[in-house]
Amino acid sequence: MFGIVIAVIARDLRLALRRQADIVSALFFFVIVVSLFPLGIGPEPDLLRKLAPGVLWVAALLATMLSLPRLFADDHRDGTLEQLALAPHPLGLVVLGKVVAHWLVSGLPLALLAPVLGLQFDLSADALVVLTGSILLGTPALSGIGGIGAALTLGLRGGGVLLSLLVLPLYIPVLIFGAGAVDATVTGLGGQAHLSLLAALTCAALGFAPWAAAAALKIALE
Amino acid sequence: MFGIVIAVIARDLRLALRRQADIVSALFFFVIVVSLFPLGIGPEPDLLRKLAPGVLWVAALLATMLSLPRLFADDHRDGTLEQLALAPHPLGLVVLGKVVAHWLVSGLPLALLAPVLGLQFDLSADALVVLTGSILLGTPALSGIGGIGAALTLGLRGGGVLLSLLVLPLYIPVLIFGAGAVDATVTGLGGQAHLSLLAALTCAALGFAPWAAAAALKIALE
Amino acid sequence: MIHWQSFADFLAMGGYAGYVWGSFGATALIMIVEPILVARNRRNTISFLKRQLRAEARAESGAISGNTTV
Amino acid sequence: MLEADNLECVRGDRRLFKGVGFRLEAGELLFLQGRNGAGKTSLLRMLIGLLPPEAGVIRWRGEAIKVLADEFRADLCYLGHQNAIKEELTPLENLVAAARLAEEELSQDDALDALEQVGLAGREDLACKYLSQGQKRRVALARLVKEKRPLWVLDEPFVALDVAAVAWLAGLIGAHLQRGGLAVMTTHQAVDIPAGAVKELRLGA
Amino acid sequence: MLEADNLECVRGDRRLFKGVGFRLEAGELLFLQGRNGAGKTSLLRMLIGLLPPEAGVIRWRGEAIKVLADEFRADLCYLGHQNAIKEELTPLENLVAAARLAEEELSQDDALDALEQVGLAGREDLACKYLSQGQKRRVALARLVKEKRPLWVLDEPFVALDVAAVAWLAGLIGAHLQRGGLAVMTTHQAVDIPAGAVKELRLGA
Amino acid sequence: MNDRFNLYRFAAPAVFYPLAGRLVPWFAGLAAIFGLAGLALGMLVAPTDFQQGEGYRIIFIHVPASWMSMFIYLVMAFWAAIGLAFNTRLSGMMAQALAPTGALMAFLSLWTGALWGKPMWGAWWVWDARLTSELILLFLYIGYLALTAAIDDPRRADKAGGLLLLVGVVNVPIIYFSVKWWNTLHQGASVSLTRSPSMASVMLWGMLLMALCFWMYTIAVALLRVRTILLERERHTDWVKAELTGETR
Ligand code: HEM
Ligand SMILES: Nc1ncnc2c1ncn2[C@@H]1O[C@H](COP(=O)(O)OP(=O)(O)OP(=O)(O)O)[C@@H](O)[C@H]1O
Ligand SMILES: Nc1ncnc2c1ncn2[C@@H]1O[C@H](COP(=O)(O)OP(=O)(O)OP(=O)(O)O)[C@@H](O)[C@H]1O
Ligand SMILES: [Mg+2]
Ligand SMILES: [Mg+2]
Repeated sequence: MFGIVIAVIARDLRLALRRQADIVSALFFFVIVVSLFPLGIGPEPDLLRKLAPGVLWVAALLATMLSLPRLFADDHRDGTLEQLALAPHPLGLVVLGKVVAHWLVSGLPLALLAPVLGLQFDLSADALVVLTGSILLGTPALSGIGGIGAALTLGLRGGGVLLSLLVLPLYIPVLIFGAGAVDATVTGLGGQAHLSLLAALTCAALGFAPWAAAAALKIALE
Repeated sequence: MFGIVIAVIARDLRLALRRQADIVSALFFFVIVVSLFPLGIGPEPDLLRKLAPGVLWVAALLATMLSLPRLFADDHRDGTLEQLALAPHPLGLVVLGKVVAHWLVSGLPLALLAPVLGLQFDLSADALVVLTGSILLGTPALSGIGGIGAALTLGLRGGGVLLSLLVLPLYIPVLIFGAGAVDATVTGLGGQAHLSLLAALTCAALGFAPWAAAAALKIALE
Repeated sequence: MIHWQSFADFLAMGGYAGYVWGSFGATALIMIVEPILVARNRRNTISFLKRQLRAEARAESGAISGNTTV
Repeated sequence: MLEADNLECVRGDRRLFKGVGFRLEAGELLFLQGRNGAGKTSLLRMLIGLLPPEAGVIRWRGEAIKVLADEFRADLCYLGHQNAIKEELTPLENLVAAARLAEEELSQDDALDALEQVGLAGREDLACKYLSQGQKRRVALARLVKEKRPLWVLDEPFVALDVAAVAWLAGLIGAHLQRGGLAVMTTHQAVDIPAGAVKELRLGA
Repeated sequence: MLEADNLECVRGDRRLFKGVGFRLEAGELLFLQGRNGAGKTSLLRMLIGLLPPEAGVIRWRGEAIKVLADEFRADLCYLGHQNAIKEELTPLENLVAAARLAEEELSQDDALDALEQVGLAGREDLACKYLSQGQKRRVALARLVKEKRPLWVLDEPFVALDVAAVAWLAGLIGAHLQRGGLAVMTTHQAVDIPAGAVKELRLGA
Repeated sequence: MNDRFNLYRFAAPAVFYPLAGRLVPWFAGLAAIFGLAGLALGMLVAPTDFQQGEGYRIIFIHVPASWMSMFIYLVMAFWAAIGLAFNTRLSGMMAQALAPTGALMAFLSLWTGALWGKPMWGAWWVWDARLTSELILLFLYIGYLALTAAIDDPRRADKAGGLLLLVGVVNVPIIYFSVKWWNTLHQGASVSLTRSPSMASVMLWGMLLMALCFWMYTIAVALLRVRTILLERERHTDWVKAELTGETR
């Protein structure tokens, strides 16, 4: 049953490694967006410290989102998606595999990079730990919800922009809890509560999203 | 000579109108990204007012950038680009037409929408005027520079992310002068100087970018 | 029964005129413009469909037979 | 084995066909014909269950394919307009990955053998994006070499192939039929499939 | 008129061909042959100036096409693997826009007439994305109907066309040759072009 | 074809079209009546609020618009669920017909809220949970409109849009309960079924009448719109041809 999930993950990871440029570019996008803010806003450290959680999280969210259009588009264009839909197992499992693979090449590296960028904003060690934890916990939900959007906009012209339009509103809760966790740590309230809500969101998203996305894919393939 | 520029603009505008959803979506992307920041950062009006120029400009920049991958990609995929390259006139003029059309459907609406969003951040009337002006002046440069990036990444997998990687660093001057103009107005220094620099940037970009992009396109078509 | 002393009073809304009339005005505007747009869209659609129907009828009666005239 | 009853297809607001039906037994080939736009591709997509028909029903071994779902798809091999190969992967990797996703066994040796048969020996390790139009098509076709599933559905399989490759593919389909397989196929080229009973179905006026 | 001398083509690290040359006069058709991957598409892209040859030179009316540039392209009509049509536009709009971008005159009537000739009457106003594979190809081919430029370069123009359309296109190319035009073409299908002198060039061992 | 079930019979476009046509004037009339009554009560009769002065009168639009914006989304999600489960043609069209009005209601809620917030809270906009979630609702409406506009095949548009509606519907309870779940600046519910209303009864009646007006207005506009959509989508059926060649209204 879960053999297929593993197979999909393995294939997608191999493809991602074959074009490493993608992973690297998403990371650099993250770095650049985060670095743009001090440029646009000016260098006051107090101000920057206040901004840090929000800016880092918004950038993480945009970086995840940018790679979403290609979650299914490549497979759709070259006909692989049809073959996947015709394989003798539930399409939801295939989607689950693709979502996990997407997280492994987008969310995970972001989480590893975030503390380094956090240093730029003069965050405390505590806050950096919570930042990493919140991104680790939150990004799977981003990949999952994003999967629904990617499936809904599959094959539509201008899909990229439309996709962000659909997906960003749904990302807002993740953003609020994620940035909230860091913020609470910075102000000394403790990010525990926010982090558990984030974990709950992620579980819900991973349980539900693959099936919704699979339904959307079937519609797109008609 | 310029007949071809007009023809390209007319065709691209017609295509854009045929899929209005694109224009609208880019605008709403702008709105949503701008709205994300207060969510991530928290609602203090003083803080928000300081952020406003930076956030609005970064969002405008991202919104322009998101629609860039499709500047040439559609034409490339369906073979129209080859035909354009084979037409008996300099390819640079064709690119100029496409850049202008891109600005008309992306930069111009952004400039019109920006003041409304500025209200959310409690900006003064003066600052709103300068904000609109700076976006009007700066976005053609974004379209032009973006054209080079779009041409360079044409046909590459993961082009979208790679494109942002190439283009964002080049956008930084526009961002600095654009946000600087608004900032200077907010702090009472007057944004005149920044705005003239912005205008100079735009002229340079529009004169130079089409030819660079045309050269990149020829390489992509080999 | 009626709460206001004068019409001017009513218009002034106790100093909140801009806010109150801004709200009611926007609502009135939307509730008038939306039906007009819907009705216009309906008229356009109907005339477009009629034109198409006539064109189809002409095509059928005309000499052009089928789409296979390669 | 494969039966279609009274199928109707509507695309957009155009009815492409209605009342289409056929019955295909083991060892038979259904050759779908019709001019451009007659609805051949649409009919094939109905047969494989991707496009729900407006009316009518399709049965496999006597049961509706909608009910069979996974079970039907386990018996089906489809090859569409598109090649379903990844341009970044080599032909060899493509073959192996496709087999794993379809939950089939395919050893490295078998895959290499299949590639040799389609005339790609020496190019197993070149990323597919460097192959020519026809070579890409051949990679897609290599999947058929070791294919044991009974029902093949092929949409214009001969497109972009040179004369030698066309003859080879015709032979492969013939062998499949002789093993008792079924096939449904469209093509605008004149190709004759050696052996096997060929039924024809012509769509459109 | 069109001459190629000692052309050499290297893709990646493979030399596809070398020492290829030919000479084509008004009214002649060059029929490029070769198995899949022989380098036909690559050669065509050299002829139209999109792919610089590794060695050798191509001349049009005696001058190198690299020097002629715009002037050469004004005489050239190329039709590639891809259709170069916009899916959002209708066939009619596509034809008119293509003509404008090539800086040619094409009246609405002429365009409608061309579409009727390729059998798309009644579908002039349907966005191209709703057309079938073959119908899309026909829209692309409609450009040729009113085409007066002397040199046509066609890469597998018959792909996806049904029998009637193949015959029609062959006739069109024949007429072009009789008017004194030149054409370079590849195809894997057996098609015979009525009238006109056909030269053959076979690539690859 | 489904004469056995009454519901199905009305769901048949040919039956529903003229029915909708007959109902539109009635709902429009009711909307006008309720609206005039509500305005009379709310604007002329109701007394000044002791805290907010006359500014509170915005409530007579703000609350009905806010309610409608949530309710319309719920109704669209309901139609979407029906459409996806039973593959009925009409349900997708109903959702399509409601969406623009829903988006306008969400916009009105935001607009009137902003105009209310400036005098009461001193800011056009604050980022609290209710306001934010209402803004998300507007984005969801626009997302639905953009998605269905981007897909050309209407049946595919219906299905994809329906799926989006079902995913987005979680936002509605969040809007409604946000004032309870989070500590917000925005006022909590003052009308509830279990508690007796904490408002003066004239104000309450004015508000309820205005709510009814908005309700009737929405139904009238949606019916008008669905009639156009019906004609467009069913243009190849005989009944539409008859409708077009015969008298049309
Ligand atoms: C843009 C800003 C605002 C938005 C998006 C908004 C949104 C909403 C929503 C969705 C409701 C209906 C939910 C419910 O009935 O529980 C509502 C009700 C209400 N709002 Fe607002 N609101 C805004 C600003 C304001 C302001 C500034 C005030 C007054 C100071 C206000 C006062 C009320 C009142 C009194 C109700 C009725 C609550 C009830 O009786 O149930 N709102 N608002
Ligand atoms: N949304 C739509 N609106 C209107 N017509 C449509 C729509 N989608 C498809 N069609 C029509 O359906 C037909 C497509 O059929 P299909 O692709 O099955 O043809 P085909 O027989 O495979 O043709 P070919 O030989 O060219 O591949 C075309 O005539 C096309 O115009
Ligand atoms: N970057 C590259 N590295 C290695 N080989 C390449 C590269 N690019 C192209 N090739 C080779 O060049 C040939 C492509 O030639 P071309 O596309 O011209 O073939 P063709 O004759 O048109 O074939 P077909 O009939 O299949 O269309 C193939 O053999 C392909 O493997
Ligand atoms: Mg087909
Ligand atoms: Mg080729």
